[in-house]
Amino acid sequence: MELATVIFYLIAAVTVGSAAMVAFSRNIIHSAFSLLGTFAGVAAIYVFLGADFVAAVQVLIYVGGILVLILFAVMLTHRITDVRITNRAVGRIPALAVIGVFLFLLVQTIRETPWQKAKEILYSPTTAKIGDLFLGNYLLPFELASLVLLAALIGAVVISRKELKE
Amino acid sequence: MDLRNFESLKFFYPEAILTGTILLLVLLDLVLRRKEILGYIAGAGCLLSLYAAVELFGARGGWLFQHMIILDNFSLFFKVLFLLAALLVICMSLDCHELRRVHKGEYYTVLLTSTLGMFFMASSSNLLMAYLSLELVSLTSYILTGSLPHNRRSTEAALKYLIYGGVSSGTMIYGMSWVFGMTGSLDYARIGAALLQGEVNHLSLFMAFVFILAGFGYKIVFAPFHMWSPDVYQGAPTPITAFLSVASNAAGLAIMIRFFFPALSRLGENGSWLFLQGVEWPHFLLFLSMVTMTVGNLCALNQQNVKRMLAYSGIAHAGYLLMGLVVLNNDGLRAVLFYVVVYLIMNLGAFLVVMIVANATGREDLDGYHGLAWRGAAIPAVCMAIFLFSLTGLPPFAGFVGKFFLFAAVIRQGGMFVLLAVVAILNSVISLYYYARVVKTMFFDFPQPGAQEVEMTPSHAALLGFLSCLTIFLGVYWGPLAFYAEWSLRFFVR
Amino acid sequence: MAIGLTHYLVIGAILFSLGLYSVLTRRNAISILMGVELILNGANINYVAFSHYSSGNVEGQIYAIFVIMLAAAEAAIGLAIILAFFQIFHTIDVEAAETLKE
Amino acid sequence: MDHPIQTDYLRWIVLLPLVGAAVNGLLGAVLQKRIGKWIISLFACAPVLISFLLSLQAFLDLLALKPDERFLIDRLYPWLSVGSLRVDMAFWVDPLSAVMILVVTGVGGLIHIYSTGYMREDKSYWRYFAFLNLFTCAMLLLVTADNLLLMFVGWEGVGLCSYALIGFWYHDHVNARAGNKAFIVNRVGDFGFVLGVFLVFWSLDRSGHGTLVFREIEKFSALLQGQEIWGVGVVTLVTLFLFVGATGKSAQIPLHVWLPDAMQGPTPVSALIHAATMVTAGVYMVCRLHFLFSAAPATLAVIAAIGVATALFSATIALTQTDIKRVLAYSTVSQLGYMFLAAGVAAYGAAVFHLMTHAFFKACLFLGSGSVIHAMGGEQDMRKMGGLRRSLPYTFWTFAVAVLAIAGTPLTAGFFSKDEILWQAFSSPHGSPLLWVLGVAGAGLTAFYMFRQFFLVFFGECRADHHVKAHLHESPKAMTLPLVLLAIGSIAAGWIGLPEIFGGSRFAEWLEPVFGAHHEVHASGSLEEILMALSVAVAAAGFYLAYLIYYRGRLAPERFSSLAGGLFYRLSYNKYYIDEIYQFFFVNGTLLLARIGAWIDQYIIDFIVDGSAKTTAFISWIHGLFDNHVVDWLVNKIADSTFDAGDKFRKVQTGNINSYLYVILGAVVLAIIVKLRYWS
Amino acid sequence: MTDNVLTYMTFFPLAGMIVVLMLPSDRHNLIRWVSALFTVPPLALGVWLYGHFNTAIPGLQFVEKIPWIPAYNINYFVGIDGISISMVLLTALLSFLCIFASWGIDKGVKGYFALFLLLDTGMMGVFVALDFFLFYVFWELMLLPMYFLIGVWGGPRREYAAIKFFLYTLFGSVLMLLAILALYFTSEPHTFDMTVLIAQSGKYGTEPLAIWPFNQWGWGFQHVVWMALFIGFAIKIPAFPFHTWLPDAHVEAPTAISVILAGVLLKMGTYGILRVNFPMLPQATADLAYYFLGVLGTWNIIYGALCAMAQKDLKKLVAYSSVSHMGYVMLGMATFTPQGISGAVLQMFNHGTITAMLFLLVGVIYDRAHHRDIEGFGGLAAVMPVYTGVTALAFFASMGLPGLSGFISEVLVLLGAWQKYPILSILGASGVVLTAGYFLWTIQRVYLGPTNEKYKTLPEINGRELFTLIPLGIIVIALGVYPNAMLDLLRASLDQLNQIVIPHLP
Repeated sequence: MELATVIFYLIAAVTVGSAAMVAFSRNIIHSAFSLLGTFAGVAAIYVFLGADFVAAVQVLIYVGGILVLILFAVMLTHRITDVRITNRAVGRIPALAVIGVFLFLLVQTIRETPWQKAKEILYSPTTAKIGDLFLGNYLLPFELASLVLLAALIGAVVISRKELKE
Repeated sequence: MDLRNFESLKFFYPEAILTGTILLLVLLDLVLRRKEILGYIAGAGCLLSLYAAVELFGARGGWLFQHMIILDNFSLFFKVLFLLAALLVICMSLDCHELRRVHKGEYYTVLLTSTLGMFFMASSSNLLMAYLSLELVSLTSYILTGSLPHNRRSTEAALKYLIYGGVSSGTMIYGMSWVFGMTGSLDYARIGAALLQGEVNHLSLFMAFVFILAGFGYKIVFAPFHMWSPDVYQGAPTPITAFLSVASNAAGLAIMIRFFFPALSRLGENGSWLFLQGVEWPHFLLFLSMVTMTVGNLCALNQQNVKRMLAYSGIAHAGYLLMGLVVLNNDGLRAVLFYVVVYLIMNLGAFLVVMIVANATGREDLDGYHGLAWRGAAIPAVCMAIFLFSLTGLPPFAGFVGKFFLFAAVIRQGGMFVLLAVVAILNSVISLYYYARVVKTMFFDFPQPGAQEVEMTPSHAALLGFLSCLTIFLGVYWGPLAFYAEWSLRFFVR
Repeated sequence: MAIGLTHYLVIGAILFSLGLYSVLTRRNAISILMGVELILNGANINYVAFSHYSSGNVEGQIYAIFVIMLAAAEAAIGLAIILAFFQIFHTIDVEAAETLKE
Repeated sequence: MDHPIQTDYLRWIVLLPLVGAAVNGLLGAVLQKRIGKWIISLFACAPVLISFLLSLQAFLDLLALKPDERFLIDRLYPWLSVGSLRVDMAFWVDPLSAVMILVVTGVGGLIHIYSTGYMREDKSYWRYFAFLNLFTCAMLLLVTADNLLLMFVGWEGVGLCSYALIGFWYHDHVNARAGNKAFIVNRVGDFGFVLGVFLVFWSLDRSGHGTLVFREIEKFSALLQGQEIWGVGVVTLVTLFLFVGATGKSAQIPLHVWLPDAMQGPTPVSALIHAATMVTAGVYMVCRLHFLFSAAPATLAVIAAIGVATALFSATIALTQTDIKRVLAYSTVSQLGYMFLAAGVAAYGAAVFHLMTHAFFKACLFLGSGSVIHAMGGEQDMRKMGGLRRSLPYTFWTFAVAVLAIAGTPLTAGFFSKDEILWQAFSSPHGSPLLWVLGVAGAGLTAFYMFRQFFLVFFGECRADHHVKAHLHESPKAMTLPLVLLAIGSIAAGWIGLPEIFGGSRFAEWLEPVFGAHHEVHASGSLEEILMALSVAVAAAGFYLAYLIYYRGRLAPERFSSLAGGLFYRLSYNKYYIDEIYQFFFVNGTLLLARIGAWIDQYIIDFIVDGSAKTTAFISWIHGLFDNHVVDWLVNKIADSTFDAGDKFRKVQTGNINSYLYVILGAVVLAIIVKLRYWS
Repeated sequence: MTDNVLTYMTFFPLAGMIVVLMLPSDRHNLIRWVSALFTVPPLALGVWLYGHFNTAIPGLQFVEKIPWIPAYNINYFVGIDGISISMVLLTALLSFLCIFASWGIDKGVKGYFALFLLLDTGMMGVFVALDFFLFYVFWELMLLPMYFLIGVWGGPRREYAAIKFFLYTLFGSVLMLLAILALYFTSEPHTFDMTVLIAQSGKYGTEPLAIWPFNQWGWGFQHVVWMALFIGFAIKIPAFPFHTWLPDAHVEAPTAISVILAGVLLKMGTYGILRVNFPMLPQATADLAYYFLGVLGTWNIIYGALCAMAQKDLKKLVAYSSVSHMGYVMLGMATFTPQGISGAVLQMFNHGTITAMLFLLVGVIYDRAHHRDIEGFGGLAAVMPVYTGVTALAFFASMGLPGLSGFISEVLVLLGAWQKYPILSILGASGVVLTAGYFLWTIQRVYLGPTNEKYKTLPEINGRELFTLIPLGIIVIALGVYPNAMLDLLRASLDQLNQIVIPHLP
């Protein structure tokens, strides 16, 4: 077995394992920190797939942004001193059953589907290419994304701001 | 016509104007003291954009921005529709007691952003654009829903909406990723071409569609993706509920038609669409349509809250709208387009009355409507009756013509679709029951002693009058609108 | 067995399923949001993998970048809403949300 | 025959009374108050008298014609013309209807005059005469109509007036109820009548001659021969249907029950409607359509049987009745039975002859009894009368004449007509000795109960209380004059129809163009004489028995009434319980059906409809339940009980995000599975 | 003016509605008189129509046809023939009279009269429309005002009655809509024009449909469409078992509305069958008429009469009598004989006038005694003789007494029925006995007998009430004496109608 394969399985195990922790952990802090593992693992997978820029974005935004936000939210809404911070989950067995069937179906379908095959498999840096596309073909989405972020910004302000005095 | 980025700008006026207005609002919010003016500015922006959109009528259709969006009659139709909805909702918001404590600047900004997002939903020709625009609309919708500060219902609704939206869009992009994987492209046209010639695994295609449908369905509000809507509609401020129930619904339809019809099917003879082999799209939608209208109507039966009832009725109407998609032909689509316009008018009208009553009494439950007609609010009561009967589908109101087209499309197709028509009929009858219950409460029950008088502002009266006259007018003379709907079916792509 | 497209897709599917599982079982709004993030990551793996194996161009990667961006925006709004919710209800258990029902 | 003479005065015979009725009906209340009762009397009596004169004119006109051409017609306008159905508003007079209009207007006129005296005190004088005139109009319409449908108009019209006049004193529920009974029983008969009309029309229409005009039916009646429906000859069925109508109107078994109750009306009404005219409409109708009946021997047999049965049956009831008018009522039923007996043996002339003579003597009897009641201050129970011959001389003598007539005393009208019937019953091809025997027995009973009444009322000691006794007085002129005239008629009317042995019947001769040649079996004259003598003897025996019991008091009535433990007496006294049986089976049965129908309507049908509504509501409830309970229940119950046992079982509610998501995911999975299972 | 008679007749009341809406709402008398004024022109034009109607032409007259929505081949197309003229006259007359019968309304006067005038337009429109789309619009248009008129101005259970009426009728009419669409798409070119659809009647196939369970019954397109239309119309008639809305609606509705309901609205059902089912789907008509018109009609006659007999409420009794009498119309239509079908149409008119009288009369007594319990009266004849007289006239007309109009139509129906279905005719005729039974019983209980002390002082019927009754009374008598006045109008058209169906009879 090649080293790459071993590393792949390792990363896959980390990703899936920490994702499972997120899903199953009874402690929300544990969940939140496990999410870190998932995000990192996914970033590593991106590297495996030759998507260096995406991997970087993944680390920057997910790990640096979203995860911190989530942790803040957890802190703000829970007393840290509480030994066992509840992360209540209910109805696991039926959920497991449904999800199990679902996953089975997904995997079966994935295996049977003849996916499109690329002519060549590239392992070149993608940053420049992506940058070009952002200012070329994908200019509109790129600009639109800025609007989305603006809206999100305003939205976060609107929702968390105190109300107007009459 | 396939335009590059800068060339595209001259066909981009409606969006550009709207974007400009949004930015202007953000700036003016900082400067202006009298925030009421912002509403008028937003309205003016919409009007300007509307003008620009109408100016574009007759322009040769084509791809803009490197195949990102499409300019065609279909997208123009929906743009006009969204602008009308936004305009009306802005008019409603100007005098809404619920929104007194809301920061107007942000409110209108977000509202217009949402409208802009819908523009892109109707015109996107790329999976990425579709996702982006859908998310834009979703995010702004969460904000609008939760815009009432320190309001239990509003915040709760926003939270539910958020979770729902997150899951739905996640599911949708998962589905989209499969489509991407199967075709190697994000562009509708190329996806369509690839699917038509390539070896397609029916099962994975179907699964991808089902996932994508979760995203669209949650916007259109059809079963089983409908369950958020009653809670959200009830919790959101009334103008926003009106906006969501009409514009967001229409945007969902637009994106769905845009995605499934021109992209994933090809035009057959006599204006019918042939769908890809192996995806039992009609059967599936037929079933969904039946379930949706039935569930919506049955749940609406016993609602005590009028807003919630209208939410369920919205679900039922989503079911009726699906009838038009089921038959997979231009007849059906024309009916859908027609009905969307009509639905906009009557549903907005109904919510306007709900708002007027809530303004005066602070109540949204049915008991607040006791003897409305006899409490100085004869005009809102009569208008409400008109809107509700129109929603039922009674002539001479516009809702009848809309339903008529839908039925016509279905009946014409014959066969198993007749079953759908019969189910729809039974549903109409059921729906009459709960609509008539509101009418009954307004007219047949006499006000309890001490009930508040209901008054309304002249602007509301004018708006009501306009909407109800339009409802009747379109019920009697609907040729032009039908023509407009027909005209809007000229897709550029394929 | 060489590592191929299917492996990545399966990881994506597992993340997707685990995300759905969280969403289904969690009562805590933040946990549900985390579940949504898992779903998005699952989808993203698909995009990048397809970009690599199927299309041979970077469209999929761009899609993934947008997804990450939007996830951030959604997380921002989502957490703002959750905090507002917490202020009113003093919990983020979604079962506490019982104002809206028929 | 095909071109009867068109006249323009026949319509007035019918319409004049209508004018009277309209004036009195619409303006009567005002006129009576402003001007007085005399103006009402004028508007009431004058039209009828003028009608009588016009009828005489018609009679004379007929007389002036050759026997075969004796038709007058007055066509007004086409009344109903739809498809092949063409019915004119047309009146005609032929020898048969000439007799009828003379009787109706003549006897009717007398009764009008009588009524002006009898009803003088009544507050609703105008209403009485309005209906009486309306009745006259309807009756005249009935007898002069030239087609079946128009006849039916009169047929129902007389029923309506009968109803209104029976219940004239509507303040008493008994009267109102009697009116209802009469109307409804008549309706049952009419039901048969219209079916007969339909059948005859369509049977003729089949050969392209659909018509309801009498002359044309007669002309084409041969076409009906051989046609069958439901395995029965059309002619038989038509005649049976029509005869059902006749039994209703003419109070034959089994529809005879209304007539005795009809005596609740004012006595002149009983005389006019329930003795002289309306009740004979059935007989008239049978005679009018004799050509059909003659062609249906089976029907004839039925008619004869029912006629004789009715005659005998009601005579037995009359034996024990104590109400003066009730006796007469049953006697009327009985006499009508004789008429049907005659018709049933195809002796239509005899039937009409008896009809005419009966009109005289029965009207006389009724009016006489009215006079008695008037004198007794409204008392009708014969047991409280007696010895009235001194105080009411006119009444007594006229009554006596009429009693003699009805009992069949030789040389009175009743004798001739009844004898004719009995002879025909014996000798006609359709007759039989049995019919004769039964008829004679009935005649004996008739003599008995009539004399019983006669003796009870006019002889012996007065059993009334002294108040009544003090007020006993003869009736005014307006009442006695008609009595006298009718009494004369009761004798003289018979003389125009003498039996063969006394020189032959002018009457039969007159009717010959209608009924065809008198196909009488010319048995030896001596047989007729013997039979006649026998019947007289039987009548005399009846008289003698009554004389013994009620005049001489030699025999106690109890000797008869206690026979067989009083069984016969009770049966007869209680009219064989027919009313009770009908009440039980038909009236209560219908009401029961009605209640069942209403119940079904209220509960079953609405239940089904409401039920579907409820089901819808139920489904929506279930859906809510599913939403509220099942999904959450599955989630919560299973989860809480297994893993989170410490967590309290929360109250389930909607608005639960997780359960919503379950639905979505479940649906997606389901869709995929369905897809895999069915469409792969 | 004379070119657009029907348009004027139809839309005058609508103009009246707009005028009434603009009047100040507290000027009650002004509103009443204005409303009355706007019902006069239709009546006057109706009389004019009666005079100028050419009885020799079987086809349409006074036709107006203007394109409405050309893209869908929808026209404003009105006209009358022998089938509709009697209904048009009836509508004009009853609308006019009912304005006066509504004089006593004093709650929401403006709304009442405005809705009433709208109702008038709707009703008139249904009878003159020759375009199916237009027909449907008018058909439904009339529902709304009716719903409000019952629901707002009705009796104690008005809400229940109104919604029941509404739901039933809507159910039927939506089913009808499907049938209309099916016909539209079968025609070539697609059209809603009834005359064209009739001309194309041969196109509608009868080969068994592939839809379960119709293929089991061997039902074809025609039959299925026929059934859909029939149910829509049967609910209006109302035919058993769709009739239960009627007693409720009648009992709760205000007097004038009951009159309209029974007088005009019920006729729409039978009119629709004659106008649509007969000529457009002749084969299905020939196949199904016996069961769904003949047998069901007879059942209606008997069942309605039995139900009427058991009622304690005077108005309900009259309502059930309508069920019974409309049965004659159905039976008559099923016969395809000139007599039967003429009788049916005549019965429609006669029932309209007679039952209008009955409801007006019930209204009179209800206004005075404030209840309608049959057992609660007694001896009214002594207190209110004129009223009793008019009631008797109406009752006798209703029970088919010869000389009055009801007799003519019933006898024609039964006569016509005898030729085809003697048994039904016999059963139907037995309904006559039952009818007499319950009416006489009612007369006895309400008007005869000792006077009820409570009602010794009831005022006699007044001039306004008599004004509404007398024209009807005159018509009832006049048509009994000279029925050709109406039959002449119908003859040609109905004969033609029969000729369409008869060739298809088995």
